[in-house]
Amino acid sequence: MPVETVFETSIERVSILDEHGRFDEELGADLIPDADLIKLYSHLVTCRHFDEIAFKLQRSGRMGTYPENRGQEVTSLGAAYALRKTDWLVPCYRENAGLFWHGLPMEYVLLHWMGDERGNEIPDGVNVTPLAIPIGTQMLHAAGLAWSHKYRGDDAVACTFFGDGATSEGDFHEAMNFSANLDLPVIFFCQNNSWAISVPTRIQCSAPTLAQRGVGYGMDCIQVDGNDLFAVVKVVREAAERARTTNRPTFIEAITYRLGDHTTADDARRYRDQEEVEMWKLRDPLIRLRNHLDGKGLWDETRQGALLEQAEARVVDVVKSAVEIEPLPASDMFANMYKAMPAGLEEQARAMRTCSLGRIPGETVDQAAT
Amino acid sequence: MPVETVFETSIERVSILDEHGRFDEELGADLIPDADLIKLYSHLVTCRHFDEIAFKLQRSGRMGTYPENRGQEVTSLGAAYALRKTDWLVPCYRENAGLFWHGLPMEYVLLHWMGDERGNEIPDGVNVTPLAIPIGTQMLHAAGLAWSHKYRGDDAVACTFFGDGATSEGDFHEAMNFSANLDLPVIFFCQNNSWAISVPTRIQCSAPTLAQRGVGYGMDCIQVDGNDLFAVVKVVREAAERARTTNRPTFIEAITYRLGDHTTADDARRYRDQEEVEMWKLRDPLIRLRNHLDGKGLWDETRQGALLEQAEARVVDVVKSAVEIEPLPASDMFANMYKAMPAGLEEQARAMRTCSLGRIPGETVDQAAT
Amino acid sequence: MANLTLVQAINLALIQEMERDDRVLILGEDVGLNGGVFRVTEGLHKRFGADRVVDSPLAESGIIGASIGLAMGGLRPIPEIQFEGFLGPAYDQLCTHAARMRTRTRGALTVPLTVRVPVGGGIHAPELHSDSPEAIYTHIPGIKVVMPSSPYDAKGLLISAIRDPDPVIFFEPKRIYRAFREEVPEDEYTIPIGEARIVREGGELTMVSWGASVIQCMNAIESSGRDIELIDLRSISPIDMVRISASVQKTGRAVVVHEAPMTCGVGAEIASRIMEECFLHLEAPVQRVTGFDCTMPYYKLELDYLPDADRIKQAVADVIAY
Amino acid sequence: MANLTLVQAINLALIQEMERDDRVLILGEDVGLNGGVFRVTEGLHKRFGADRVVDSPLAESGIIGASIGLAMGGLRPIPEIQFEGFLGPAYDQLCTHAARMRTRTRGALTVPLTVRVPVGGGIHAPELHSDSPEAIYTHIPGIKVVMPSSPYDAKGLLISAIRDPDPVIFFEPKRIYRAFREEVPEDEYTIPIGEARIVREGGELTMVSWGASVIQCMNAIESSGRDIELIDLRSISPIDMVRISASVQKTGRAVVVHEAPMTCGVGAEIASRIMEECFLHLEAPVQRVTGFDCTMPYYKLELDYLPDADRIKQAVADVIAY
Ligand SMILES: Cc1ncc(C[n+]2csc(CCOP(=O)(O)OP(=O)(O)O)c2C)c(N)n1
Ligand SMILES: Cc1ncc(C[n+]2csc(CCOP(=O)(O)OP(=O)(O)O)c2C)c(N)n1
Ligand SMILES: [Mg+2]
Ligand SMILES: [Mg+2]
Repeated sequence: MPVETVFETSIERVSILDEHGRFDEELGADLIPDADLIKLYSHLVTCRHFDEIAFKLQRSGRMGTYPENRGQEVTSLGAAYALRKTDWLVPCYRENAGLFWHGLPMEYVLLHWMGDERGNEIPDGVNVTPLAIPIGTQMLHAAGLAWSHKYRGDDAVACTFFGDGATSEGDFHEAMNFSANLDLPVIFFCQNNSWAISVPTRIQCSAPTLAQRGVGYGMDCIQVDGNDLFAVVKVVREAAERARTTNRPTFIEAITYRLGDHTTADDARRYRDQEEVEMWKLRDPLIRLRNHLDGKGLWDETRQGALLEQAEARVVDVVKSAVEIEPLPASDMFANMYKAMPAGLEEQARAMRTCSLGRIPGETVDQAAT
Repeated sequence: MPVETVFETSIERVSILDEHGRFDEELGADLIPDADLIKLYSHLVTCRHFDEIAFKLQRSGRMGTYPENRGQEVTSLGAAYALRKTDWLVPCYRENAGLFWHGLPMEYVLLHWMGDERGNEIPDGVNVTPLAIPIGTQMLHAAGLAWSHKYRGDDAVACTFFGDGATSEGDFHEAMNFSANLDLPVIFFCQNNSWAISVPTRIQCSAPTLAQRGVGYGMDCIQVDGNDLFAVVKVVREAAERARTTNRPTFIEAITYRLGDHTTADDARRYRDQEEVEMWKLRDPLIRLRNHLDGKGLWDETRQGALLEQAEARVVDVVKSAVEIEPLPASDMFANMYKAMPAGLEEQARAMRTCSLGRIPGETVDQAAT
Repeated sequence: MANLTLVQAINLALIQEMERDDRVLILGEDVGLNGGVFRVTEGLHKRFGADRVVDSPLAESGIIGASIGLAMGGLRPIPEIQFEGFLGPAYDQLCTHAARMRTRTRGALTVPLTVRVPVGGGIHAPELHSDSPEAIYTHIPGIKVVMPSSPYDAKGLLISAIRDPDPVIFFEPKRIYRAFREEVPEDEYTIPIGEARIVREGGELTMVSWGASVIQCMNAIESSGRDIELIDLRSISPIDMVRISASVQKTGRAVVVHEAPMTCGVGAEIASRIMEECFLHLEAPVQRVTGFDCTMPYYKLELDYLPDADRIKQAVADVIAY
Repeated sequence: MANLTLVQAINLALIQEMERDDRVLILGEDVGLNGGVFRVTEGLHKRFGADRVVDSPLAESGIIGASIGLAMGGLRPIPEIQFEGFLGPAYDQLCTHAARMRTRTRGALTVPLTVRVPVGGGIHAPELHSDSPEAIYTHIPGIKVVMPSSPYDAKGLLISAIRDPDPVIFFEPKRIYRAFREEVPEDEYTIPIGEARIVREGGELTMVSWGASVIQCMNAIESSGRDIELIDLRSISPIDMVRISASVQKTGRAVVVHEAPMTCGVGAEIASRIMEECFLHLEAPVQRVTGFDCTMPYYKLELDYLPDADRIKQAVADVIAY
């Protein structure tokens, strides 16, 4: 045949609890037990409060730049809930809810943004990598981490989070391609929040969906309502199952929205319409879930009040431990450069002056460099 | 709808003169006038002979590493024929036939592989970039070149060539993404020759086609029989037309095969079966075209004999001018580092010794560094 | 004359060059509507339109690689890389192509682009927003590297960079983007790439620095009360050894100050050349006051990492006491 | 004891470390069935299987980025980058992650990987197959850089690199892959990273070099008939200043030789430190014999670019005559 069709595909979009509160019983039934639902909602509320406080810490000069998570909490939380503690979360920087659920202590995120490496000193047994500042670079680490488990023969998977903008980086392509072609159990979780700082998603991808980014790798890909906890849990569960049983990766595009500025250093009014923001506020995942719980009679104002009190108390402690942590000695910057500190560096650390100047003139080499 | 289809697509494959010599009149009619067909075939035979001689030059120690083009000649030639002299060809290193057709003097390619930059000193008016050694990097230049024409408002396009392996590089992704999202008139011409040195295409892409690499960018993409001159001309014409009129890029996967080793430094017997090679020898694009010409009564043995003589004579001259070119003075390495040579470099060039040593001890700075 | 910050001086230079030459265009992340995360391209999108001030996809190799093509196509692209920490993905395009195209093609194809990159520490930014990679690109032949330390130099150097027929990396010390204002002529002027500036004459010791460190040097010199000659390199590649050597042959002592780690930093090159060219004049080894040989720490410790007046003064004392 | 080439010594070290530790795996382009384009991994695919000797997609950033993940996951990946000219695409992953992960996480996550990279010129290869980027990675804190000049050192250094808890770039001077053979012990042994080797003792002048240039230095020394002490750095980062300074304090004269361009090359760092540590002992400025500050030319001129015995001898003469 002179012109024949050699490939066909389609992309599907999953929604269970939609923005109008409609719940799809068929897909949604026993996806999440009520008890867990309450835990998850409570966690979301606590994380939202944490986010507000973190923002205030920056504004009051007690913390550096901070990227608000507001509006996107359900994406990473749904994923974390659908995964196991033995799985890896490889985040960007807007996944607090999922990271905390997976076991990262809350104060770590504050310490990170307070310019303190202790915020990255991940406790043993918490399978999380540090917040990734260079966009797009962490997905390859997820590929390697997933590979290390496949190599060892256990069935842990790695789920990496990133934004719409990150999908423009070459490393995204290489991570997708490695995972697809070497059969690595990775879940690529893209949070399409419409913006990369001031740049709209269409500049990052002019295709009708970001989900179809997976097609070129022969990868399963799917689009999901990222503000719908149920839908996120469902697609991540399926992706995790696929990864565990077949080592095949999955690309997930979750449609969500960044309700705040890009970071505290940004002013989104310069480049986006307030109407758009207002429209998305109505799709706030927390409100949606709260209404659902109310509808099921699982929640009410009293419970909400109690929860808020707990959340405030919890975050107060977290802030306290981050703000009151003992100061870092300047020498700390040398301490972890290598497992064993080389002589030259040791000398710089001793003098806290460059090696060039650290030596008393005339001092002989052997004293100095050994 | 809880699960809805949000995107559908398919990939088509175009073939006009197939491996069995069947010619599709509908698509093929008046695609290429007979006179041009003879020119193109003659060019192919000359390029094949050039390729054989280049190989011998390396084997006889008169030239460095050389990548045989054998078996892939029709891809770049069909593209060059379908384009205009004002368009850019941005090659990798297996596109001699197309580059020569576009105006690059044959001896340039020999000089390049003889380790002589004069092989890259592209003559004015020949819109070709130098052979690209770092895989995958040149496609971004094609995007920029195409952009420069769009910026100026003329309708020239850029066609960049690369292999299956190149599609694994991050720069490939970024070039595709830039072109699709910024509407750049680029043609991405992938020559899928089954191998990247010793690595089979499935390690570069586990999807059923490479053509679908374009889907994630919302780019038009198509697969073509790369050993079918007619089909290649047709798809490139359509891509060029699309680029000129809408600034939309196209991704083309041409299925071809590397009949020789990767380069003269390679021994393909280490990693691929001879049967595979033999099978592809039957699909040799030159044989296919020759049979077609014979069938149309446009060609015969006498003509073939005469052509071979011409080709040999031509290549003899080319080799002569490359081999007998005047030697490069060592100082040449400094001559084109900058438009205006900085003082320090000028000094290195003068002394042909590092600046550190170029100075007679005691010589004062002002004599030395100005 | 207008009294401008470094950011404003750069913005003015960009406007004037875009007015003057319509081959000049700007591309990068958030350079359009948003005017850049540091507001350096503020107002340009409105003034010159979306064809000449282009918000690109989030891909540094793409930004530089496409700029190389634009430049080979005869235009004068000014790509912006949002922070020096994100120049890494573009390293390969810069070194394998931008730096080599002229010599590779013996001048047939050239790459007149100017890469603008905010650089350096001291603003309490997140990780990878405070590095100083100038030595990396100074080691690469074929690329020029400049870094102004004042609004006046910023405007003149940027105009030279944009007009330069070869690739130039224009590092902008973000710590002093708005630290102070200076009289900057309205009309265009150029400062030759490759010429250092004697900030302050002196006979006792020669101090060489560039970028934001020049300010630290001034503080050190003023509070030390010593007769020190301060040279602002301005161009890091090529290095103006004529002025440096002339100064050291006069003073016999030298200190080099930069933020980057010491090992294989630009200070090593300058110290070596001073030794080579001024050996018989040197009263003491050239000393380097630099960042330490460790990763720029998160911001709680960044001021302990960066050379400050105290460390510089100590070095001066050491050299003079030698 | 076996009489091996550098390629064979590396191959042997890889086999022994893979036998010893099943966390060790190899990945890269053409490292599998093909045994690498230089045959360094010859036979390993057959011996250890496709799970431990992995042909990867053609993507250097991917190879290093995935290796970082493998290493964080507790394995000991040995990625191969086919030629130093293609290390560029991996520069960002190496500098922003491999080099920083330990200090960023205060040791919670570490990256024990060994990047094998053929390096240097002299084999008449195409463009970007003959460069020497060691200074770039020596400037980056957190990565170690080694380059052997003999089969014996190659085996011992590679084993140390593989066992090192931190990232190491293991540069293999391709010019001497098969240039000569040497007795190499069958059983495993290590050569400490950070220790230079005194190749030859001497009292008149200290010569410092590494990789293939060491051979050029030997030729120069032998034909010069002078009493020169030759130090093979072996580890470029960290630099063994103890041995270098001790030697220069004895000889009072020094020449550093390397293939990379002079400006901001490792020679500048060594010259500066010698000045700092041996100033009062120096009879002449430390001289550098290096590649020129231009792009490594295509191979017709590469031997004019690379430092050879004549240029080295001239430097020695200059220093001694100073
Ligand atoms: C490699 C790199 N380039 C640029 C930046 C600067 N930057 C930080 S966040 C950001 C936008 C990221 O957008 P997206 O990936 O959509 O994530 P989002 O912030 O929307 O969650 C940019 C450009 C960076 N951190 N890293
Ligand atoms: C960035 C880079 N990495 C690795 C190499 C070494 N190398 C040269 S050609 C090649 C394979 C290229 O395969 P493909 O893209 O399919 O082109 P083909 O040779 O098959 O035409 C490799 C790995 C290179 N030249 N550049
Ligand atoms: Mg986003
Ligand atoms: Mg191929």
